[in-house]
Amino acid sequence: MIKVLYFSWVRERIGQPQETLETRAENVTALVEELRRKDPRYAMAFSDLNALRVAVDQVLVDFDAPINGAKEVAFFPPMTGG
Amino acid sequence: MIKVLYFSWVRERIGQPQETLETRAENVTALVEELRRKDPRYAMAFSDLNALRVAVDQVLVDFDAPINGAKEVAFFPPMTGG
Amino acid sequence: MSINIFVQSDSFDLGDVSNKFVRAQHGMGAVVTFSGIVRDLNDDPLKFLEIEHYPGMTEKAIGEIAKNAMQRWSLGDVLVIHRYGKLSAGDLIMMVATAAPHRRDAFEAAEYLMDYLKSRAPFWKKENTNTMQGWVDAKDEDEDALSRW
Amino acid sequence: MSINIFVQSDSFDLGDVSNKFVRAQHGMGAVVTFSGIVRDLNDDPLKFLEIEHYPGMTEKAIGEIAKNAMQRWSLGDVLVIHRYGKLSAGDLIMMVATAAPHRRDAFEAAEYLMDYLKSRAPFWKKENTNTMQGWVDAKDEDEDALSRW
Repeated sequence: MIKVLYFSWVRERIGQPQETLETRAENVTALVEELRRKDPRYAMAFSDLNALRVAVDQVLVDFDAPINGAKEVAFFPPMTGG
Repeated sequence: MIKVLYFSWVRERIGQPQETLETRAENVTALVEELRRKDPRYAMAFSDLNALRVAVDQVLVDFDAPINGAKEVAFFPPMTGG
Repeated sequence: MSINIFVQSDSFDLGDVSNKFVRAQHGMGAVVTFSGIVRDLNDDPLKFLEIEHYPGMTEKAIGEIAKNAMQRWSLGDVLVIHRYGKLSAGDLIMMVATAAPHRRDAFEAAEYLMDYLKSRAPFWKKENTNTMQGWVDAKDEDEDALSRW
Repeated sequence: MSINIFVQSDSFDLGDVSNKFVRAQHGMGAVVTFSGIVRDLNDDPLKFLEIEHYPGMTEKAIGEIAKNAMQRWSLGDVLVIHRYGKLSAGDLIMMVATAAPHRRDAFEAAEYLMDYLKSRAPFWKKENTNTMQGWVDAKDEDEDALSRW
């Protein structure tokens, strides 16, 4: 079981801030593929990965990062702090 | 008549913060020559011009700057503000 | 040499924080503060700005950035306050403060913190006016600013 | 877009000044402050620091520096406070504050002001301890810092 979080317009497009999933995906890209197949809302949210960033266990990573054993994966657009 | 001001260790070496002089010097270097001849204290204060800065009418200038018509000339070491 | 990070919805008093920060330093000759203020929009006045963040990761990410600054420059304390929630034009969004024996370190560390907070701390801003609401896009120049370090 | 310069022997309240400065800005997204603090000496504790200045020229020189900063960057207000007279370790010597629509301008203008104040504003510092008194020498690195601009 893995917790998946969505922020900013990713959250709005998917329609929920987080969910818990059963997944056999070994890396972020595979998880994204699973999510895209779930529902058109997911397909739309993940249509352009260049517009997205991902964190595994609260650390910013690339989309080919492994997620085996990870507790949470978060998807969001580029950050705008400060 | 011109007002001559001294700051920091220049003031201490010369022994006064300012004085008013009658001078025919046309530039700072000529004024320094006149001052050097006044007294050993002046000769000591002006022994190394590289260690000194000069302002004519409150604007930082080079030692070859003219002083004709100037109201005040000030001598001091490099500034240490901030 | 301590790092203090506050991620909060409450407002804060820049003056009060600055004075306390300065008083806590020893042997430091320079303190730099940066404050970020909500700017109004030119044509379509801002009703409010909403700042979303990623609780847990935010503190962790800012902590990493501050630790890196501490390693890179000779510093006293480092402070970061960043708000989330609803803010109005003119409100303070965030501040950083850095102390150092010498001014160059305090300035560079503050700029470094700001550059990294801009595009590596998980905050997102949504502008709300009477006619629209929209997420603020990240700027290329903010991403480019990191290449300086 | 106003320039405010205070050359004074009285102390000032960094927090109070910072808050008023921020409140006076409109359309600015960034405020940077720099504060200079009297550092203690390592081996021979400082009894007091005495700051001498050149009344008249000081205000003029700082005014020129601030005007140049205004021309060079897109700024809101610029503030400079610089004290003279006797100060103790830990006292605030001076501060600058800059406001700008964007952070880079506020940072660069504040650094520029500090670099020029260091070696172009007519102040001189004399350290007094129990065993010695001596004028602080200007540093080559402060003169070199100007080449950046």
